[in-house]
Amino acid sequence: MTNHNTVLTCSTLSVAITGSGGSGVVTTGQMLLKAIANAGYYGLMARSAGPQIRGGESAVMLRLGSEPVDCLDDRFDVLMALDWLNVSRFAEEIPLTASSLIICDPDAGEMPEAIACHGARSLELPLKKLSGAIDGGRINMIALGVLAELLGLPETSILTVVETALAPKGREIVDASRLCISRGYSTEKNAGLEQTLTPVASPAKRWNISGNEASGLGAIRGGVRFVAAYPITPASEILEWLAPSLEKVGGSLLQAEDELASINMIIGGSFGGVPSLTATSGPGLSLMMEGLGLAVTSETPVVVTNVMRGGPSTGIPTKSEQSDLNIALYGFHGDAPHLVLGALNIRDCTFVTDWGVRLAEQFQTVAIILSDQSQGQARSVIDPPPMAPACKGRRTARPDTQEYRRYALTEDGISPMAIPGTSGGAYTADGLEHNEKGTPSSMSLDHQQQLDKRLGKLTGLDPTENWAESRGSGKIAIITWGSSSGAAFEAGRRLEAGGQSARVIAVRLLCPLPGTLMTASLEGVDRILVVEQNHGGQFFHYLRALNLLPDNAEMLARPGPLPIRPGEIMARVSEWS
Amino acid sequence: MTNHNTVLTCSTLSVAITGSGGSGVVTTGQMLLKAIANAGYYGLMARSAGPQIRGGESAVMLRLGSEPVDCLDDRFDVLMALDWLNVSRFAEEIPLTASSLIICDPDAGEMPEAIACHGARSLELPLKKLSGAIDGGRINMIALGVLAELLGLPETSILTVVETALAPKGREIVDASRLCISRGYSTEKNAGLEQTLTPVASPAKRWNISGNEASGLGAIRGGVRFVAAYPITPASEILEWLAPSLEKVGGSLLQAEDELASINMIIGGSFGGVPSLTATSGPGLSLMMEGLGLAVTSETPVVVTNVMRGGPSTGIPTKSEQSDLNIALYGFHGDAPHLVLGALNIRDCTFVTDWGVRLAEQFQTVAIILSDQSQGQARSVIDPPPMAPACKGRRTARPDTQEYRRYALTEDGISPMAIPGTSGGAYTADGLEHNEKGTPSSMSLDHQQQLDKRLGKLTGLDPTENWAESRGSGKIAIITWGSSSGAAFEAGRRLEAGGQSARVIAVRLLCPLPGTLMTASLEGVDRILVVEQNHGGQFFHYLRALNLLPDNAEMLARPGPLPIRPGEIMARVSEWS
Amino acid sequence: MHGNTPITGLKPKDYKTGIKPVWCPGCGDFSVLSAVTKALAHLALPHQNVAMISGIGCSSRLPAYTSVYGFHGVHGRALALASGLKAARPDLTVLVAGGDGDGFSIGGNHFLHACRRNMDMTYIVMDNEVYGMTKGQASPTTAPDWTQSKLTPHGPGVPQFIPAAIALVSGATFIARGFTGNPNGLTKLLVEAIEHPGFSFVQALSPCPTYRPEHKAWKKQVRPVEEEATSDPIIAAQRIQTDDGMSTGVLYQTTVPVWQPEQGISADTGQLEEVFFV
Amino acid sequence: MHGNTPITGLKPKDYKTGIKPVWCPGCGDFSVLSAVTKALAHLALPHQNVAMISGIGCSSRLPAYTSVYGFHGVHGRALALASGLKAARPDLTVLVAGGDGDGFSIGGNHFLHACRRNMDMTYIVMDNEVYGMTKGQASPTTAPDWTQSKLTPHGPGVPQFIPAAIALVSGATFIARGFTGNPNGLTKLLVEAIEHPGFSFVQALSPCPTYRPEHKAWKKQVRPVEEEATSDPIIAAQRIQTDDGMSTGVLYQTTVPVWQPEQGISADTGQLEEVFFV
Ligand SMILES: Cc1ncc(C[n+]2csc(CCOP(=O)(O)OP(=O)(O)O)c2C)c(N)n1
Ligand SMILES: Cc1ncc(C[n+]2csc(CCOP(=O)(O)OP(=O)(O)O)c2C)c(N)n1
Ligand code: SF4
Ligand code: SF4
Ligand SMILES: [Mg+2]
Ligand SMILES: [Mg+2]
Repeated sequence: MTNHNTVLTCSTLSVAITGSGGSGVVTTGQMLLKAIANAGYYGLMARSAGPQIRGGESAVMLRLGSEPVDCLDDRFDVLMALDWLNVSRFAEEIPLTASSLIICDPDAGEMPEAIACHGARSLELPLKKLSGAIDGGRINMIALGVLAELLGLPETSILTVVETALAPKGREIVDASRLCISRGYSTEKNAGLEQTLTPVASPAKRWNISGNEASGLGAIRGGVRFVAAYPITPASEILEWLAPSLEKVGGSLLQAEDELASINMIIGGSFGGVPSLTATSGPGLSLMMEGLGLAVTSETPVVVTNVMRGGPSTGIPTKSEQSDLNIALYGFHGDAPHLVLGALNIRDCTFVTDWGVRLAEQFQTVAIILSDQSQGQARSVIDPPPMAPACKGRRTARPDTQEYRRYALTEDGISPMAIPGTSGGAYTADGLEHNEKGTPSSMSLDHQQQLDKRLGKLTGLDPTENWAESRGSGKIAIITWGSSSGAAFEAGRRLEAGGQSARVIAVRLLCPLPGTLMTASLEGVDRILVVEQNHGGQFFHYLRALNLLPDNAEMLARPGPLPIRPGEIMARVSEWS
Repeated sequence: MTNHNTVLTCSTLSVAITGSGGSGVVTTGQMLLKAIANAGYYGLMARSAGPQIRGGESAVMLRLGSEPVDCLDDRFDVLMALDWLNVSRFAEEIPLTASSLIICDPDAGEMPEAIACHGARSLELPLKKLSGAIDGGRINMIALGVLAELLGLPETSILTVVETALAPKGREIVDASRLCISRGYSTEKNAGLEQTLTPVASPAKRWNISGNEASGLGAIRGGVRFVAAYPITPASEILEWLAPSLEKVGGSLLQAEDELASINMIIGGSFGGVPSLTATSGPGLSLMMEGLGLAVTSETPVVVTNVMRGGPSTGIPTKSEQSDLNIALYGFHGDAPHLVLGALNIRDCTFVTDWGVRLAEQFQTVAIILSDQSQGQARSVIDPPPMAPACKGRRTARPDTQEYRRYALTEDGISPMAIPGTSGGAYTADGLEHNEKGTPSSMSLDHQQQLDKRLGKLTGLDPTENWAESRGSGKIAIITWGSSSGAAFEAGRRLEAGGQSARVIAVRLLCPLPGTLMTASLEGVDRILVVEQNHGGQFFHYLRALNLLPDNAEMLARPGPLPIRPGEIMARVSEWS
Repeated sequence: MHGNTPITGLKPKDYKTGIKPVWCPGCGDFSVLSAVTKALAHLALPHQNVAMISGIGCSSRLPAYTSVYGFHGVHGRALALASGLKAARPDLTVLVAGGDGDGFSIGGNHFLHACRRNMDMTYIVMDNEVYGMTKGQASPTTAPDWTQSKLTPHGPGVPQFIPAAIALVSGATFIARGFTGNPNGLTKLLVEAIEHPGFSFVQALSPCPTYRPEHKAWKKQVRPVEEEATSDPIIAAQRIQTDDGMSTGVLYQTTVPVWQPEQGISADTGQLEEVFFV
Repeated sequence: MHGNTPITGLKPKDYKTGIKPVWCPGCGDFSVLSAVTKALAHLALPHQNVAMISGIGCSSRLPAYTSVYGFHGVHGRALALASGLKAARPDLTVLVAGGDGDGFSIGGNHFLHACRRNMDMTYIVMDNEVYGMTKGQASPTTAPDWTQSKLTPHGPGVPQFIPAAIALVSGATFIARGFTGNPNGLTKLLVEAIEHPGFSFVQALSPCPTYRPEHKAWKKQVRPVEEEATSDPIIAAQRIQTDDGMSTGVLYQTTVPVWQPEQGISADTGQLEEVFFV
């Protein structure tokens, strides 16, 4: 056992692990996350890699806590460096302070300046020697033992994780790894953490899930049974999870030749009566806009989950940004009312996708669901996500309806849709402007009526309390959306803790945004900061366009790839006082 | 000669001609426009047709005047019906009043209710019998003679036009047509116009041109020498004019397999140093957005002329609307600063395209030029359009520049571009985020710097006085863009004439919109009406997003296909007083 | 093949909506409409079990004129939309219709991949060697020396796209060519194509009197294929390559498994969620 | 052919930028990079007169590693961008590089039409039968029974796309297949392809050890084509169809006029404007 005494307990601890290609950084992170989950904690794990397709350096960034964790912290408590190769590439992603602890191997060479410059404490351990002494030993397993011990996890809990994960690789590897873990635990450490996690009394049932898996699950919960898609980073894992899962629940996934095909394929699937979805990222979404316009005009419900990455153009495919809001809101030619929702965190990916599918079905329109790389490709230990409101489902036409009119002007703007197979319901869906029957028309009255219908039906949407998550009160409001919400809420909590109260409003239903509810939530507010991770302040300007912001509202819009951190928001708000 | 005496002169007269397929409506309109042009007048001619590809009914709508004409009037003075077949389809496009004159053939059957309901005066003429009496005679030529005589055009002027136009068809046809014209002149008319056009003293040099031809010319004036495009209504005539014209000036046009190809082809052409453009309409623009993002990010200048039609989706391909502003402004994934300009009228199509090409070249970015069907496919007699400001041209790299960096961070954000062929300049253009050299980078500093550069360089744009056309003064402002400008200016003139002063601001440089200039133009204004032809109020909301509108600003946003008419704007503004 | 009990007594006109086509007088597409409705009547397919999908073009207007389910989508994407429909609803008879521009220019990629995928559907291309709807530009099947479009005043200058050849090398399992001047022959081909289990492609030579009046001559140029349909792709390739594109009939037919998603349910959502529990 | 005076003494390494490739150790693309630079050196093409265009994928990273002009565009559109460049700048030597996903899946339509257009450029596809960059999904050239991608757990189930066959029926005038395990052979093919006047297509079998480790076996499977290159499309079709896709060399070569815009100036803008005067 080591000689360090932990003096304080705290709600979260942040741990980064870095190493060159093949050093097993990601495996280590995943095992650590599983182990802390088993021990009753929550946690978040983000990943970062160099440009190499394989064999390049990589980093995992974990934040572990006794309560749910929705964002990375301002700084890391621990950096575990399996080696120093190209570590500088990650320096900006792993902010350190003087009180951070850097664990490294003195035999790995000198600590690079980009890391050393913070003057953090260091714990030197002969990782390589220790692993070399074990037949089949690996540095990362030693490191895992070291980290687990420092975090105060019981050795058995980590051993169970390793055992389960490596079992398929054979007994020898398992045994070698067990030995490494134990050595990591037992090795002498001349420094430790200044804090440990608050123990958890009776752990709740929790999930360990990635944002992209969570989105996939939301789709199936919402009723999606057909998916056509073209792979793209960072959305592909949604598809990888959905392909086998859909098959189990009687649905299917079709790999399309491109995004033009995938969007039109799901329009076909949905026309056939099967709730349909595709997943993509910015470049793919760009290619889908024509098809999405067809879905809006033909009133065929479809859902696109867009996992945002750095833009514009090919941009930064492996890193996160919230810069596809504009295209999601406004990227159509012509006036094309539709739905846009944004997932606030990994857990919310399930809820918001589920809800988005249901809304698209009820309103027979397009729903674009925005997630991003920082959620999609990160894993989190979460409470099981809630179910979305049931909504009304797709309104279908009964067989042999008299004088069936597909685009009938009903009171609520939603017209019964005849599903192929329904006798007497045959009609032709059209992207040309049409009359109530669906016959193409260029008359101004038909155009006006159908435009009114497609816009008007969305006013029937009941935003419930789910349109946004709001917390706190006071004269300062922080408005945000998507993955910036975690940092915004944390900033809100910290302000509160510092005696300065603030309300944080994280908008989930981005379009149609319920203006009255927003205005009500802002009542009594003096100053507003709109927080988002992009260059142009897309959400800020959208709120302006809706006339929801007072003149003195400000924006904190900062592009990716670095996540918005709570401290950044704090710093900005503190300029006000 | 007829027995009617014209009592008044007026500045414009509006004439509609309708007829079934093959009746020669369009030819008649074009000849009339030519004749009045020869007589020193100005004029505008819009066209409308039924859904049939060929052989369907059609209508032309002319407004003729002694001063330049930029929009259709609220009502028509004359409707010449060659027959009554399907004329009701055009009823809403041809508003009539009790003082309108309807010219028709009693043998063509009863006047349809949709026309008769206005209680207009009618002039019944035996068009069919008159033409039947002439060997090879045609109804439309009789009608042309009738109209020319009513308008007070000398018979020789119309005969010259007919002679020139029909010469290629042979002597017999010319002679028959001449006879018809004369018969139209001489036939007894028991009703006439209550007004005629103010005579023009010494007519200026004028052009007879369509908006799409004008756009094509603007491209060539601006320096475009390569075009790749895919045909689409209502933009194809730009390409049809450009293909042979480009060839004459040493350029070329390539018909692409689709819009994905055409946008990428012009990126290639421009990368090669040749100013390049494509023309399309909404559905095509949707397909081009990914390519346009590449042009923005790789800083390759390209121009897209988007001739808007009714949307969304396939919409109303043959009719006009101003509903592609959103996609033009916001349709990119990621933050992608670029230029958007709108042509205010047919004459402006040349100027704005010319200017747009020059700005794109100077700022190495994308320019989207918005025109619409009501301009593109209409013809107008105009004063020759002015030249655009010269701008600075494309900044190119000198051969063998030391340590050439394609995306160097220069003071004004514009980096010299090495054109293939330049020795020592070889670099790789990239849509991935990159550093100054162009090497892909996912570092936050490179991303921030390049985003700042691409946005910042546009602040160097000198909007000159060309950013908008403004006329009038007073406490009421009408802000508009594109083809609605004609109606807005006319409303402004009428308000003025009625003693109520108003300023009209028609914005040409839509993005980046010079906010300070706009604010200055609005100084002292109490009330603002934003006028545009779409359903959602796209320009209105954009101005809101830019914080340029007071809370009490209102919008007059009305979708196509009917043109915005001066009277509509008057009616709205008069509600205020 | 399609599992629909034939309803006797259905006439071709029962498959027409009565909406007046936008087509020009004399357009070949009228004849395709008539052949399609005859084929549907012959097969006695219940209206509600048939879907007719198209893109944009004169020819793509077909769905509105047939009284089965229809989707008039966007330009070039008919096959994609139809493939999604068929994947989600394998029980439906899916027909796809369009033009040479829609199918081989903007839609070329979906043509390649739909042929490869060999889903059980029928694709009818009304080939008039021109873009009719946009008023007469060259399409991929236009001859290189056709100079009537202002966009390509010297002619497109590119060899003609040979739809049957591309379909063959891409993997289509039924390839036929018909002519609108022979509506009964076309009907017969459509019946065979619809009955074929897999991706069947029918090129219907369908003249556009408005923009390609010279195609009146097709009447004299077409002739039935000389040989029986082959199932050997090598022989088929040779025949198609040496043909002048004017022989009509079934050019190639083979039977290989169709692409179809797996069927059956083995779990509910709750069971899928189990894997996520810590 | 290209009118560039050869500069003697240029070495392959003079055509490398020195930027470290993102490729995995053992990736076949290293060998393509080396063959390309060798070919450029052999032809002694001046750097400033060569442009290397690509889309997105591991293979599409090539331009950044060669010291000629380059454009790393968007996924699937390399041929379109290159065609525009060549049309606007016929004086340049235009090379296009990419992968099987970029070229035959999302880019399939441009492949068809670039082959037809027969502009004078060279297209090199690094075929690894997989989407490398997005971590291992099936591409059009992937065998139907390859089950390693989670997106297609039962295998894509669709017959393999045969690039040479499609190129041939679309009108490409030079078709060759090389293997990265034989870099000198590949270099030779590239030299011939670049020298060929018209659209030359080189399929470079370029294994992806990361996602298709089984392709190590290609080394044993490839062999030189048995016959001389033919200029007869019918013979070529037959050879390509009966081949297993593993024979390397020039499969087809013919000379037909290339597509090129008209040259020369006959008017100035003022003259164009004259027609508009009333
Ligand atoms: C994205 C897009 N690009 C272009 C068009 C314009 N367009 C409509 S139909 C058509 C070509 C039609 O040709 P074809 O498919 O041969 O049909 P045809 O009219 O000859 O029957 C084109 C280019 C469009 N509607 N959408
Ligand atoms: C529009 C768009 N869709 C999808 C992607 C994602 N993507 C990048 S590369 C690639 C496939 C690459 O495969 P291939 O062309 O075979 O190249 P390889 O990596 O195998 O060399 C895909 C799907 C993208 N960048 N853009
Ligand atoms: S333009 Fe040609 S294809 Fe179109 S409807 Fe007329 S004849 Fe038929
Ligand atoms: S993933 Fe495959 S294709 Fe891509 S770099 Fe690695 S080995 Fe090469
Ligand atoms: Mg056609
Ligand atoms: Mg590949």
